[in-house]
Amino acid sequence: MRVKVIAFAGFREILGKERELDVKEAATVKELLQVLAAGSPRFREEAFEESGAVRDYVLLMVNRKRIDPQQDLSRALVDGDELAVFPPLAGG
Amino acid sequence: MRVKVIAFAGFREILGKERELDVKEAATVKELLQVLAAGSPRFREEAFEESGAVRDYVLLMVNRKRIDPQQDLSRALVDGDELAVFPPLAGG
Amino acid sequence: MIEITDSEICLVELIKRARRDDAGAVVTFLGTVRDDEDCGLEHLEVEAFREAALAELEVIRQEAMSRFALKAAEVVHRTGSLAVGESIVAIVCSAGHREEAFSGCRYIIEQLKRRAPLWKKEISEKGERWVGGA
Amino acid sequence: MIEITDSEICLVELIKRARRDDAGAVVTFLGTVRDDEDCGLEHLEVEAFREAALAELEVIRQEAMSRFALKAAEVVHRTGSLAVGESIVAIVCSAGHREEAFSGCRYIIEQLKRRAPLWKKEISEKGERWVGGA
Repeated sequence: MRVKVIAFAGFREILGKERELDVKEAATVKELLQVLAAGSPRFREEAFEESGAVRDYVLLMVNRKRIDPQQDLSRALVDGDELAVFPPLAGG
Repeated sequence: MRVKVIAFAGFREILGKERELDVKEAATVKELLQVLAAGSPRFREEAFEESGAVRDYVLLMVNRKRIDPQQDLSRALVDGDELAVFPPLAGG
Repeated sequence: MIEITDSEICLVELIKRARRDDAGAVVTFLGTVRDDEDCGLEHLEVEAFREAALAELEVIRQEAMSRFALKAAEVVHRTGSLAVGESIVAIVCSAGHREEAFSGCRYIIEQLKRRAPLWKKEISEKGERWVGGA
Repeated sequence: MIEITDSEICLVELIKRARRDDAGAVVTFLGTVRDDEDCGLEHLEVEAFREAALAELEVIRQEAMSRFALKAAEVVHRTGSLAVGESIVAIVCSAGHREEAFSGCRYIIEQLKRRAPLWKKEISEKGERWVGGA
């Protein structure tokens, strides 16, 4: 199936603004992040801890709804989903 | 001696904006207000209680400094002083 | 800077004066002539004890500058006859960060209302009335 | 109204849109590009997840409108390359009285900072740095 990945700020500089990827049926959010990491050592370093856990620092939206990085990484994606990957918001 | 009286808002409508008055040497603030009341029943009604006390409602400045209507009414004026008479500030 | 004026307030000009390269926040308060639905306000007359008001506003401005570490504070108050929707008072405060800019602007308008010798008279269908006054 | 734009923010236009005859108070927040003395900031790049930011800002705007009984609330955020002194964000809230207008404006900027997908990159003599980001 085909999903879209869009990235912002520091992650855009690493991954590019937008790309479409073919992934296996029902791939999870975490599996999609691992696919991205496999293609970019820089992204792997920024987004994953040594242990393989996704860093707290990474914020995610699926179809423009925030997902909880502690709970929803195992969420299965469907064809046409859009994953947004970005660092913390600008804050102060 | 000669003093100046300036009035604002409702009191300006009653007393006029500005006038000079000849009063006796060392007249007090209260005596000056009584002189004004003697010349204007309307002012007497607005500024004095039945008892002859100056209403709380009346705000006063001598030479652009606020004076306390409870304590400073017995203050003696000197030649050239300016008394400002006005109602409560616009507030809210 | 403090101004009391019969002319229309130019907010853009005030903001321009308050901007600083080291200020990241500019907060503006604009008080306008309001017609509450049931009042039928026709216009507002604003009167000032000009010299005393200028002096008091300058004191308030200085207090705000030092209490909230403002970079700039500009205050303009209208006098004369104002129509519904016109600006009565404009206050612009700039500061390094938004916390101070908001607090400074709020401080100035609250103190102005409490301390500055200014009066308003509402002229409506129902007649005339001094706000907070005789 | 919510806008995210590459063009310079026109505050006068926003204020005009926020004015109401039954609003006595208009409070404006302007966030500007600040150069702290020792930073030598050259410019700022602002990036938005545009669709998500517009949606989130509209939610925040609606929250503020109902919580503080605002008459109007206008929000514009810049994107792109900004020089020192330029406006990054402008928020204008009008209300019957100043308490609500101040609270509404403050609420919107605080929530915007917390919730809107927007990022800033500082480009200074010392190099580049994402504010709150990678």
